[in-house]
Amino acid sequence: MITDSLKTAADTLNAAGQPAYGLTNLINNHGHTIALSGILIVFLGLILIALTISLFNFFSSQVQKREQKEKSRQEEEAKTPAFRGDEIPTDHLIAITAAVELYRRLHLDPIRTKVTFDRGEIHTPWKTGYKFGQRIAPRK
Amino acid sequence: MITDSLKTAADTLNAAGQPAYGLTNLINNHGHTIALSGILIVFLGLILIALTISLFNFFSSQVQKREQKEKSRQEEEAKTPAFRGDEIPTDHLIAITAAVELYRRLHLDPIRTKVTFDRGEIHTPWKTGYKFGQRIAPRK
Amino acid sequence: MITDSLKTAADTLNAAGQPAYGLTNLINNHGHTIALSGILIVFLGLILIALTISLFNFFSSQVQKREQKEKSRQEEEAKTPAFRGDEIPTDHLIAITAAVELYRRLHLDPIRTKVTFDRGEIHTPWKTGYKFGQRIAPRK
Amino acid sequence: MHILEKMVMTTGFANLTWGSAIMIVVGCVAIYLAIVKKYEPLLLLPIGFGVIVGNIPYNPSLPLGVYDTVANGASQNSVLSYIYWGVKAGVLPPLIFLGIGALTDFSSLISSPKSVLLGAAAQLGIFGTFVGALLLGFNGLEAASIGIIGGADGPTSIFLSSQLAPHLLGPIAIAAYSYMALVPVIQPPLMKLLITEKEARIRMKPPRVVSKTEKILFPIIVVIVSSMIAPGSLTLVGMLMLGNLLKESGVTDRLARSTGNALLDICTVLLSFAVGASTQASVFLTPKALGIFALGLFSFMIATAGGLLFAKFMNLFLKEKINPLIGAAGVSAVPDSARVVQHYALKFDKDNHLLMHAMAPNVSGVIGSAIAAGVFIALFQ
Amino acid sequence: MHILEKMVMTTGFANLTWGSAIMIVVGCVAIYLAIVKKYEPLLLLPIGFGVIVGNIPYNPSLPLGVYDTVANGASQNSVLSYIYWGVKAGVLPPLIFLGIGALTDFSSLISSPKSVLLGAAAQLGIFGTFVGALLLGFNGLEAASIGIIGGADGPTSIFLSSQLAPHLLGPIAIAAYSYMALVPVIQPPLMKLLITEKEARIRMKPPRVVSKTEKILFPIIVVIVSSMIAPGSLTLVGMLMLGNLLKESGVTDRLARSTGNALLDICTVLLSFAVGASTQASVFLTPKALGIFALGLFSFMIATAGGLLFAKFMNLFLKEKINPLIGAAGVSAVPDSARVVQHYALKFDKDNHLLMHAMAPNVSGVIGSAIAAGVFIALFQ
Amino acid sequence: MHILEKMVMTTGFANLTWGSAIMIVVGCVAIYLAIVKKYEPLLLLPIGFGVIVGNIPYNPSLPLGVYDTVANGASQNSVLSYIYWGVKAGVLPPLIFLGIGALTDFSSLISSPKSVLLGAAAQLGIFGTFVGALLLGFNGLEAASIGIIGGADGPTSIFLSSQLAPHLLGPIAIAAYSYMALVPVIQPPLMKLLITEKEARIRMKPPRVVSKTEKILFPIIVVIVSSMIAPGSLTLVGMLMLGNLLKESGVTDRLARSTGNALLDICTVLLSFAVGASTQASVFLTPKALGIFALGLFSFMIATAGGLLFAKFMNLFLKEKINPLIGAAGVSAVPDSARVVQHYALKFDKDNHLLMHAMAPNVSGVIGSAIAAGVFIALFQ
Ligand code: NA
Ligand code: NA
Ligand code: NA
Repeated sequence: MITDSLKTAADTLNAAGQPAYGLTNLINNHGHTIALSGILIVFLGLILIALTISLFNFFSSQVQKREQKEKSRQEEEAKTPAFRGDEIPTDHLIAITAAVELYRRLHLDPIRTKVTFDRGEIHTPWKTGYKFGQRIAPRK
Repeated sequence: MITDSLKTAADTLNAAGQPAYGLTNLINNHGHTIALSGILIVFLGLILIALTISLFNFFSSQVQKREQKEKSRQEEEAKTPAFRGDEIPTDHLIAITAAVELYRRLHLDPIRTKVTFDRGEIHTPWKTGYKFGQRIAPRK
Repeated sequence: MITDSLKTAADTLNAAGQPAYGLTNLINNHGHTIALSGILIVFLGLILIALTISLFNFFSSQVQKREQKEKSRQEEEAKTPAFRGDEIPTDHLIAITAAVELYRRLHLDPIRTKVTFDRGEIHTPWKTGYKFGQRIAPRK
Repeated sequence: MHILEKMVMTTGFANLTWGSAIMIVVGCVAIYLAIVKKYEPLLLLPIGFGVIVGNIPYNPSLPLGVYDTVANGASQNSVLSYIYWGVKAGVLPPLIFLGIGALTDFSSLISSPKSVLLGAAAQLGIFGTFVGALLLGFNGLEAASIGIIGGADGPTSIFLSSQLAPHLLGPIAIAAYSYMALVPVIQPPLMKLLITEKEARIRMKPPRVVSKTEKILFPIIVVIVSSMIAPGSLTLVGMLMLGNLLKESGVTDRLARSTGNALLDICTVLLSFAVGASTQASVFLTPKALGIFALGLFSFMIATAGGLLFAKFMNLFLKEKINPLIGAAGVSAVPDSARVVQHYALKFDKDNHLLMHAMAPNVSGVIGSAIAAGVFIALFQ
Repeated sequence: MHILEKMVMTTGFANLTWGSAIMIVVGCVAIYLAIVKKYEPLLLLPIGFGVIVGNIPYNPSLPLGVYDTVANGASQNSVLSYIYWGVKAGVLPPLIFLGIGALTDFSSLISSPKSVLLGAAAQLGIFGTFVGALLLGFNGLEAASIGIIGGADGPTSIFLSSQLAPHLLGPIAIAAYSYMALVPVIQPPLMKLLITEKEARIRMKPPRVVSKTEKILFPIIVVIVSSMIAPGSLTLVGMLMLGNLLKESGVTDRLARSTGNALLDICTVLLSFAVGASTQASVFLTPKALGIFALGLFSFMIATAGGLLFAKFMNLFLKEKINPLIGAAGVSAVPDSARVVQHYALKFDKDNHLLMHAMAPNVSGVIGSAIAAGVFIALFQ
Repeated sequence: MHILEKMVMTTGFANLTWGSAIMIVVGCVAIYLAIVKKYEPLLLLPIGFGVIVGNIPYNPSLPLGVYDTVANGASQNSVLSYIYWGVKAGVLPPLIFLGIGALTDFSSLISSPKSVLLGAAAQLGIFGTFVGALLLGFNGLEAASIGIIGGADGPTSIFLSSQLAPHLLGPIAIAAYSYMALVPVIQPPLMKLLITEKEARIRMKPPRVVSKTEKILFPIIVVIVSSMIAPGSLTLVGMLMLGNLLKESGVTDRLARSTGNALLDICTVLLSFAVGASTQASVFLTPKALGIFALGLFSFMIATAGGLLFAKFMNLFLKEKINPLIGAAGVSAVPDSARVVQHYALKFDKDNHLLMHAMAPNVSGVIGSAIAAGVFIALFQ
């Protein structure tokens, strides 16, 4: 990176190991050049990533909009169940779903499922999960 | 394995490293002998395993038959419970059993239990488990 | 440890490697001295640990007594719930709690909770847990 | 601006060769197959990602790739080279077998001793390909490593190659896993060719229930027998059966669980990733690799045909006929080839479930391949 | 009694130096902060305990500490030296990144490309401190390792130091983790100084939902782009993105779970403990360490200021203003600095939840620091 | 037919010696005891299987066994030798202690400081046997490694032997684990001999509840005290207490869980299996091994007697008498010897539950043995 000559220069200096400080040390070690090029490379890398994201954001957004429309239609239909049996308390339901989900995860590995709790009004402890970089649903 | 002399021969040839192909290479490397002996050894090993299995299959089958008879008698007795309380929905029962089982597995390691679901008519997701070499109960 | 001179002596003897046995070997290897000093060091270490424990036991016991008094008061208050809804079978409750607890442990790591079952009269398998050095509640 | 200009010249973009570009695309294809087609995703996904990482161009003076080890200075070894060491030294495959053993149920095999032989017959693929590779001009060590592709067991292939022909490890591993993923494509035509409809309709009796004692004795007997016959198989069969004993004993559940989950998963990720990263274009895109891929396909086809034909041959002597389709499951590729058998049989009789019966030759093929590997190790190492 | 007397003279109590005593107290303080203040307990607790263990005085002829390795005899190597090897050889940090990748959700970043740049701006802390360290008289390798403290990523700091300046690894790691724990103390004053109340009240649109395809493509693209630009970042970014792909692919859940739990936890314990144990008073209590701690604080401050000011600068050109507070999250210290932003913003508008928006520069800063580390590795190794 | 004939001559069956045959039977017996008698199954089962694997006869030119390492070529090292390295280098036992620490509850010990001394008294077994081994003609290093069997802690025994007398590691480990499994057979006769019925009926007050703060301070204090007194115990006690602190701190639950499960289990399997595989007949079936087994039994008996008699001795000075039976639990063998005490006491008074009280000397014995090991390490290494 940067230049092979720079590298050689740096190596030579390190080998010589003359203890120095202040501007002399900075210049001897090409500190200003390295710092400048370094931050430029970091920006370059992240700008490229940002551009790529923007690009496929653009393409996917259209696809997603269509999908979401269809989904919301389907969900509305699904919201009116054909048959409503006995009322089961929400807490029981959540516990049972969690148990089943856990059982599957521990024993039936290859099948992938995901439990999602609809956000309701009740504040239950299951909604407090927090992990690195986890999304939180936006406030309505 | 095979012969020490063969090994020495093979080693010598590899060392010489004369690039060859076709039948010459095959014969120089004793390919036909090795392939033949190899498949024979594989068969020999697996035949021995098959024989051992047959042997202890034979002995255990008798023992097992007796045990199964006793078991089925006991199970029939167990199937008429002395007392039938409130009906608990099957789904709840399974969920609760799974939860308890999981709790035990995670916290009470040394005690060994096994949850088995009787095969009923309802198709629940818990019956779809599949792992390497797992048995599936035979169709009645 | 012990003495550097002892160590040197022991090393020399080991190096010489003259096979011996009986009292000669014992004395040549300073066995009696080592055994005596060894057990003394072990006692010294554990006595120091015992003393430290006694010390902070003493201090903490007072603090703890106070805390326990307050706790028991609070617990009594908590034992009369403001509102009693439908009776949920204890077994269901335990299963649900276990399920929730498991869900939290697996998914919501940073939050620390602990499920404790009050000791009741029913003998359920959940109370049989046993692990290295685990406490068992004293018989009343 | 002079420095910036030079800087740009030294980035990976500037050093990119056609070879690396092709390999990066190959890696992306592997990831695509893993995610969209669900072809052995636990292996193909980390392999594919490894292929991408292993083919990022970089200045050769940097210690980054799996081959960047310099004997005389640990600080010159790349991190990837340490992970790859686990592959090259042959440590990871046996640990993976330990975990697989802790997940495998051998009861279908124990209940049908006859099927064991089908797992032996499918090893014809190994030795047939060994001969084929010699004919194509590979040396003995290379031919053995290529032949083992027909064993259709990833860890066995990688273990043998690491011991005999480490320079071919990349292509052999990739070929083995690719064809294992393609079993549903390779096997049905051969079934159609070799098995009549009447045979495909043969129904088999449900296997008997196997007692716990038998399940416990099985791993102990297998390790003794197979390593007595072929001591070279000791490492692989020993670890596989240790894992299985941990599972079946009923007193070491927590050990079986940890080896069958955490250990298996971690070793799988590291092995697959390192194998993928070892496919640097310069060592991978060679005529030899092409030959390996051709021989690998040949290997799978011989193995399948061997299993099918041997099953037909056995039927000549058996009163209670077996369905010869299950011979195809002898190639291993657990559990894919057993599933292929199940699906194929259902086409002719939608109530003829062969899955359970096919699991017997399926796991027997794993033991057979390990014995075959043992033969080669004893001979060549 | 003569021997007993001598015995007492050789115990640790007799050999205790002021330095070790101070370091043992430091270890206890770290444990206190971890448990009572809950400052990064997963790291500070094992580090603190390691500091205690590493500073127990013992006869130097015993092989007990992390530095007790003698090349010509494995039996002379201490157990701690083997664990420390995982740090020194740079193996543990990438494995930790693998696990972190399997737990990280990049969707906030994917949904807001603009925020990526804030993660770049905060890397000013790294290069500013690099210059500062050179001014204070450190050599280039040391200065680079010190500068990386400003990246606020433990594994990255440890990885770079282990490669470039292993003799400073202890103080650099301790400084990095200490300041990461102190982010809630360091950042708010700078926010107050640089951000007006009006700016702090800016609300941002909720980010859009990110599709599974995007989440799968993201790690692949990031590893290619960042390692093309800075090949030295291949190891760290590669492992991070492998973990993330395992998580997002949806077909390798069990691999993601094992790497994100067992592997991550075990490596974290071993790394933190070994780093703690490497802080033996004789190598830690030096003027250099003091300089490193001063420069580390400086580094975090520059990084924070860099992020905040760049966000303000971006607002000059943006129609839809971003809240410049989220620039502070670019320093990484995942997820602490994002939480600091959230809390700070709530003081001005109790309904302005920035957490999600701050996660984007937060994780982008991780990638940025890894690229910066790659630049230094390419340059100095 | 000539080649086939030769082939048969080179199989393991032809090379089988009486020694290997006996050892394979021994391995099967160990597995039987583990599964049917449930004697320490987590250790005896993999050890037994390892004994079988380690005694399969094979051509000595093959690198298969734990001892097959050739310094000048990694490709000549067997996979088992890499696993065995973890034992020989002393790395696995401390990692196991880390996991055990994460599972151990020291509150019974914290609540009864007096019981700590019983754990010290039982270490008489170690030093008594050390003297006995010297009398039988073993050298100092060997005698120390044999003496530690009386500590009744597998990892401690293996750790010390690996450091001082690696050539005796196999027999010492097997002896240690065998007698630990036989504690329910060894201890009751000694209890009958030394404890009167009146003493056996003594009831003890239920221990007080221990606060979280005390549980957190305990591991820190123990590591400082014990390693100050005997620096050689630093590695074992340090790891044990690190694990315990992870568990008790309340802020590092995920670390405690992973070290107490995945890490502990994986290390246990690998250590036990490798130790078993190291008992090749040629190095195991020697007169020395016989002597070790005799001394091992002697060791357990002295340790038990030491604990019991010291408890009686303490009662001379105590107002509130302790039940001297709990002295027997000082040998460690956690938690078996504590259970033996509980069962024995119940014979005389079916409501006198001593388990909890016996746990205190039980875990104290672990620390005591580690200190004793530290003394030997400091002296001999
Ligand atoms: Na196979
Ligand atoms: Na960063
Ligand atoms: Na002990």
